[in-house]
Amino acid sequence: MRVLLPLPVALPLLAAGGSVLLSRWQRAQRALSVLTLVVVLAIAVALLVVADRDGATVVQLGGWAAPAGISLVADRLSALLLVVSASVLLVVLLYAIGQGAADGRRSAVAVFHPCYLVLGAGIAMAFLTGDLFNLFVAFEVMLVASYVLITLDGGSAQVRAGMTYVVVSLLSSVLFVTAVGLVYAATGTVNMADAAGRLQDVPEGLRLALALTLLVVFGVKAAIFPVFSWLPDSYPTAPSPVTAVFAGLLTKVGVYAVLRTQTLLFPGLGAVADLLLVLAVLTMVVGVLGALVQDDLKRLLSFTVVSHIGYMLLGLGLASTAGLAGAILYTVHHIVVQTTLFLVAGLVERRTGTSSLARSGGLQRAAPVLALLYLLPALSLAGIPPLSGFLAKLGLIQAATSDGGVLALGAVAAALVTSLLTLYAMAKVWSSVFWGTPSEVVPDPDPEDTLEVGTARTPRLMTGATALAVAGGLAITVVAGPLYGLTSRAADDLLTPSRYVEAVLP
Amino acid sequence: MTGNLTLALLMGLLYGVGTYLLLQRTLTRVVVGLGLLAHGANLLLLQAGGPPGVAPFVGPEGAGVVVTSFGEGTADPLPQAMVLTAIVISFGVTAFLLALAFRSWVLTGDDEVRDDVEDARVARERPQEQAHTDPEAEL
Amino acid sequence: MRPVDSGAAPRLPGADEIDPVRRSVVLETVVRLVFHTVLVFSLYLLFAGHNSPGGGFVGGLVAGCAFVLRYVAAGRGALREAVPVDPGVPLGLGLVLATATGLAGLVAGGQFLESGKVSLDLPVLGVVKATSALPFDTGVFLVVLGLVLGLLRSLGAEAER
Amino acid sequence: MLALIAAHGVLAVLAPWLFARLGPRVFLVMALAPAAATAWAASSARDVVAGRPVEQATAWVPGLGLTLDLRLDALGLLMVTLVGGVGTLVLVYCAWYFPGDRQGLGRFAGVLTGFTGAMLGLVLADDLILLYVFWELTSVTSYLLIGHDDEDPESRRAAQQALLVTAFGGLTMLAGFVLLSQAAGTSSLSALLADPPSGGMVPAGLVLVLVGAFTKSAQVPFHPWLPSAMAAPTPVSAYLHAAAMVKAGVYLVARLAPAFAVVPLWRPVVLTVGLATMLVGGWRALRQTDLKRLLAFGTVSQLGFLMVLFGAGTAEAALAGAALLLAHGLFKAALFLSVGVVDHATGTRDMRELSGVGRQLPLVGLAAGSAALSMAGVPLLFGFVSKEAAYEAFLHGSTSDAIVFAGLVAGSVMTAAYSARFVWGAFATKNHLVRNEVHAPSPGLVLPVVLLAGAGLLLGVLPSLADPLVQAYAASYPGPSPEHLALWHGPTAALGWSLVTLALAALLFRSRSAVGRAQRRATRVLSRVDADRSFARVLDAVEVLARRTTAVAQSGSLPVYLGTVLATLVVLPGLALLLTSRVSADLTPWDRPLQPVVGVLIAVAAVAAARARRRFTAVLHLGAVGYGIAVLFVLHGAPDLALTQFLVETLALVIFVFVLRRLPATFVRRPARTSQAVRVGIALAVGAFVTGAVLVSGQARTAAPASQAYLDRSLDEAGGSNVVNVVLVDFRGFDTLGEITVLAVAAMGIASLVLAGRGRGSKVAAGETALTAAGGQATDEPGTSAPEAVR
Repeated sequence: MRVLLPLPVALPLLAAGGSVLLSRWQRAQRALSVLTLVVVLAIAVALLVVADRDGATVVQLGGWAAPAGISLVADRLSALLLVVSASVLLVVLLYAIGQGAADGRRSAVAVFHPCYLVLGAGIAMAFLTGDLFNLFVAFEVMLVASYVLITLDGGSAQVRAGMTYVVVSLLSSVLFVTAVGLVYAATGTVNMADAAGRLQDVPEGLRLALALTLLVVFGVKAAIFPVFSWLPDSYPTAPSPVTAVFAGLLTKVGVYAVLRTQTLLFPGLGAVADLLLVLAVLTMVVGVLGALVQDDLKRLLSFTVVSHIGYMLLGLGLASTAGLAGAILYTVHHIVVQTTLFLVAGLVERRTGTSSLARSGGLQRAAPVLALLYLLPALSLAGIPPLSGFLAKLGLIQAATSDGGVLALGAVAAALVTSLLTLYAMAKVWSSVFWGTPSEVVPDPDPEDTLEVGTARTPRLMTGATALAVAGGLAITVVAGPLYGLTSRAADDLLTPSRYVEAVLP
Repeated sequence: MTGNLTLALLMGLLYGVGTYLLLQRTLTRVVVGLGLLAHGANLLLLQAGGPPGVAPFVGPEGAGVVVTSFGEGTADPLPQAMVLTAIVISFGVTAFLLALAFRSWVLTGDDEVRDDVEDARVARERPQEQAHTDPEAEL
Repeated sequence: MRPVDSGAAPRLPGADEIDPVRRSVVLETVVRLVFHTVLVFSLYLLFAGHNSPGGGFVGGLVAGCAFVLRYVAAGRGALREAVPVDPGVPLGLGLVLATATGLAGLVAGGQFLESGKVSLDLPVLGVVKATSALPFDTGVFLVVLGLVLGLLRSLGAEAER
Repeated sequence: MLALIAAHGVLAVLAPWLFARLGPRVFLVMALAPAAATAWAASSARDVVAGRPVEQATAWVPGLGLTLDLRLDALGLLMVTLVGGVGTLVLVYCAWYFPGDRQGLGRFAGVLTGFTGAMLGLVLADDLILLYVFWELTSVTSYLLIGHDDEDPESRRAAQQALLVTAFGGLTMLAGFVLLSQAAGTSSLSALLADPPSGGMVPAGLVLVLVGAFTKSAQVPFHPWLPSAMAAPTPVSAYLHAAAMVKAGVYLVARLAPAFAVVPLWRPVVLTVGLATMLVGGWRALRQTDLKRLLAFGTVSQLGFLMVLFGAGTAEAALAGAALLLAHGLFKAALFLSVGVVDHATGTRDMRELSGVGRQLPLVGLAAGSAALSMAGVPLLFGFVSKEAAYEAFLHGSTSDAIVFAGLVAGSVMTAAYSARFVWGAFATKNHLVRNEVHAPSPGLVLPVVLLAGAGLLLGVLPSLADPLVQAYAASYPGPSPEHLALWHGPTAALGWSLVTLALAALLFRSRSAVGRAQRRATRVLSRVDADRSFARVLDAVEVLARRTTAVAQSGSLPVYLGTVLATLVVLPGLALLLTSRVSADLTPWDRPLQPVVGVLIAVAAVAAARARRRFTAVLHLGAVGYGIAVLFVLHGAPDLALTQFLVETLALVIFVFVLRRLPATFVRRPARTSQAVRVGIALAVGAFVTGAVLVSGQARTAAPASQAYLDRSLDEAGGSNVVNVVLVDFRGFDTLGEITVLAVAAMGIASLVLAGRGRGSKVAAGETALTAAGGQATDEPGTSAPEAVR
């Protein structure tokens, strides 16, 4: 297993380098990307199996024992998220290939493949690293790839959105460096397992300040209230597969970082837990209210991304096994379902030429399959049973009610209201896009750009990839029993940081 | 460790001025602000390793000792390596941001970060009344 | 042949694309003389980096600066002449080289990025010792160089049009 | 049991495919599923009635306490009979109701079958959460069915209203379920009923559950969604909105009442809401002219009636409730289906346009008439039997029982009156109206009506057929078992009241025009509290709230977003630091005397960069700051760093120049959204926070840094004496790998952006990639001509 552990990062990087060299041979690029991600997925599955059976796999990179070298750690949480992200990356890649192949336009593709692979490497790096500074590097790797992908088309909307996105991300990166510096100043180490021990000797007040600084840093990435506003402005402008991956994965990397750092480095800080519950409520409610007033499908979905991050925070704020297990399950569910919805939005745009709710309609008749592909993840997002969203939400609600605190119960109420309003938003979309009088196909506003829209038909690979994603969401319902068992064990690991520390520093 | 007041104040100043510039509309200013912030952050990270010392080179005669309090020893090499990484990363990303500014100039003629159109629409629009019909009203 | 005005001073190839009025003979000459020196110096920095100030970054940046000088002195034509390859090549190669070096450690039975020392008994040079940090640092060098070349070509040369 | 439910699901999924082959006859295939369920239930009836429920348990998510526990007991059997039996008939009816070429009919058949399966699951679930699962599935399928005629905005609106109201109730109920199951330590329904928890959160949980039941069963004030739902095709109304789904709430109350009716809050809440619903529904039904809406309000009223009977918590009332549940399912489905026939045959269902239909469709008229008589509670019909039992249950009790009784009588009077109004409206020959032209309906449409009405008649004459079943349910209540259902109990007070009810109803029907006038006047007064408008008002309020919140939270302005991030930094960690930590006096002004000198220069350059009006000036000052920092690096003992910083700063300046030569020389002066004071304030706070945090965290260090290892091991083990470089390429080579990746991607991105400038209009030449194209005239270059390998 130790041999495999660095590969989810190394292979995509190698392939990205290769992809740059292959930029003239599109087919080779495509094959390389698909092959790499398939291998990474297989490795991730193997890592997960081993992590669940034997506990965390640890590799000291370069053979330098921590804290001198950088440790890679695949515990249950990391491995699980790695599996999910690798699957999602693969499915979205197929979708993107379907979109690109059908478009017959290739100008941006030469950059797309390497960047996409680097994005995957960055995400894997963030999940696996056991080093705070390396986590910063991982974020940068991931982000720089995302900067390029979000501005892939170079249109004025993309550039405007790209500025917002890049500048906000850069600010949070600077703050991340600041936080790493402060942690190093206080502890003399950046290895997280090592720091976990040393932070115990740091005065409570400073620990709190450090915990909150990291929370702000990751909160920006995870789009937590009040630092979420950049997301709905920037995500929707990117091409659909890019938005899909961003919405599904990038915010979750932020959530993962919050989960990891708060439980490992700052266990038992009650003030942070309470704050997280408050932020969870605000994130959920403000996000979903934003979704209700949008006319653009992709923007609407972007607001639901924000809103549903709140659920994950809620689980973390409860700081109990059940709460964390629910949060992790919710993360898994949300990665899959939110990605799927953006893929569907891409298909809608492809068919109708617009993602405006007001300008589309009656798609249920023209594209019954697409209607079904929308309906299932949309209902799942709204938490309609027995879909995955319901199961994850149920876990959180049960955890919060058994916590019984005022904040926790308030959060339950907010979670239920959010659920209802999400359903409202999803029903609005259904009602205006899929029901009603079929609308005219809006011609492609910019026939010169990479993306062809308004073609009134969709390539099979795009639909197939979306169907695969929908099936993945349904699969969560089926395997929910073992999956919840796994997330419970992962949550238990998080609440017992000594396991992590002992695995890294034997 | 003891604190170095000069450096601490300088960092505060760099962050403060950087922040001030960041809250402006023009992308050039924003980039300059980010640059100042990055300088401040790099300084902070370096300073986190403790006071200055001898450059961390080890000769065959043996290793030095990292200084942890005021006195002549070897400067902590880890923050230096981290700062180096941070400098290079922020250079790459800044260059990208400048390319974005260039692209913005190509498209709009300046590098101002405009407000989001859709957000403005949402904020401006009056909520439309829910269509409400009472089938019995005309009975 | 190129329509160089006198042919007396050694000029930079490709520089004739820019307006003759704006050309600076002195600058071009200096750059021509300095260019290779700087490149060699950058290689020195790369190789010496493990033991004295320098390394892949610094080396790559210095090498990049050599091309910056060339571009500044004589414009994009000169740049094109000086760099026959696509900047993507050093970028890709560098990334592949660095990652592959890391993977070599894994293949050799160690950890990812584990360095190995190689002693080669070469015919002319005798025994050469090298650590795997060198190919890794070379990868870094290439990427940095590729970045600078890319910047010169895109934001520099391309943006001129 | 699970297989039966799953069979519905499978058929539902196959429906569109089957429809393509079979046409509307697909409904007959679909009908097999509920028919099988009914048959199975009938075959288990003996055991169930004898008190031996059928049980089946399957694991699902044990960690969340989720199981697929199913259980068929007396109440379940009653409901399965209703759901399966009526379901079968409605599906058969559908096969002839819809024109075969109607679009989306396969989908409709699938959803309707899916609904049947969900309803079946709902009544069989023996687990609270599982019940909720099926509960929401019925809401969703109902949403899709109501909106079936989706080009009609009214139907979309009705669907949305139904969905939101029932989902609201569902979520409330879920919260209640979670509270209840946590109080009981189990979510198993039978365990919960066998050993009901009490105290603590239980009353709160129950109220939440009741809210769910009320929304689903269209109780006041949640009722308006049901009449609106009449936008659905008539078979849907007959099934979902009369016989099956709306009974879910009643079913839930019936399920919980044996154990929880003793909880103090229960009876006042349920009885009040039930009675109010019965009266409001009856009142509104009296003035409807659309036959379906009339029946819908009638359903609301009857649901209130049922709610009262089950909520009372006595065995007698429960017996009456169970009987009425069955009776209502039979007569109301029959009536709805007969409206469908009438609508089908005449093209309208407005009683102001219908005349003489009864004469032309005598069989339908008779069947519907018999169903209406059952609804009115006329002897010889099952409706009468159940109403008698209901009167009996409340005749001999306390004052509160008397009040309830009075309400029941009033409600029943209205029920009988609107029953008459229905028959008159649908089938009577009205002299002032032209007789409708009637197309003969197919037997497939008439048969279900006749069967349903016939069943009501049969049970009315022979109530003993239904008695064992309803008795078995009533036995779940504490107390002596009630009297058997019978057509004739002798000259009891209840019989007397029944006659009074009918007499008053006749009067009410006779004076219908006067009643109509009175109602119109009252409506004008009452419209302010009209629940129908309230729903729209709530939605409006949500919309306004959403818009206002979003306008504030989502300003669309980058400076505001950045300011928010920084303000959050200052407020959260900043405040935490300020409140808890102090900088100790262990400070040194500087480590090297040159530090303050360079520091001042840097500070001056930084401030100058902020004040610059010209772009170049700002950038040059930034460069000065960078070089100053490089000097500080030298002073710190970091030559590599200084070298890198110097080179990077130089290169950065070059790039700035590249870009700035394109941009205007000076900054545009434009009012910013953030005021100067706010900017300065945030800037000062951030600066103060950083200074404070640096000093505090530095002083907190006690342990030696981990980096001593680098000094010790660099030369011998890693073979390098420049420790920083060894850290970069060996100890922490992974960071460096990430870092060069960043550079490589940034380079690609820059090339791609600049290329985008040429992408429009002038198409990129074939074979040209982002990078080569950015290189300019790549195709001119020898050796880089477009390769043929590219398509």
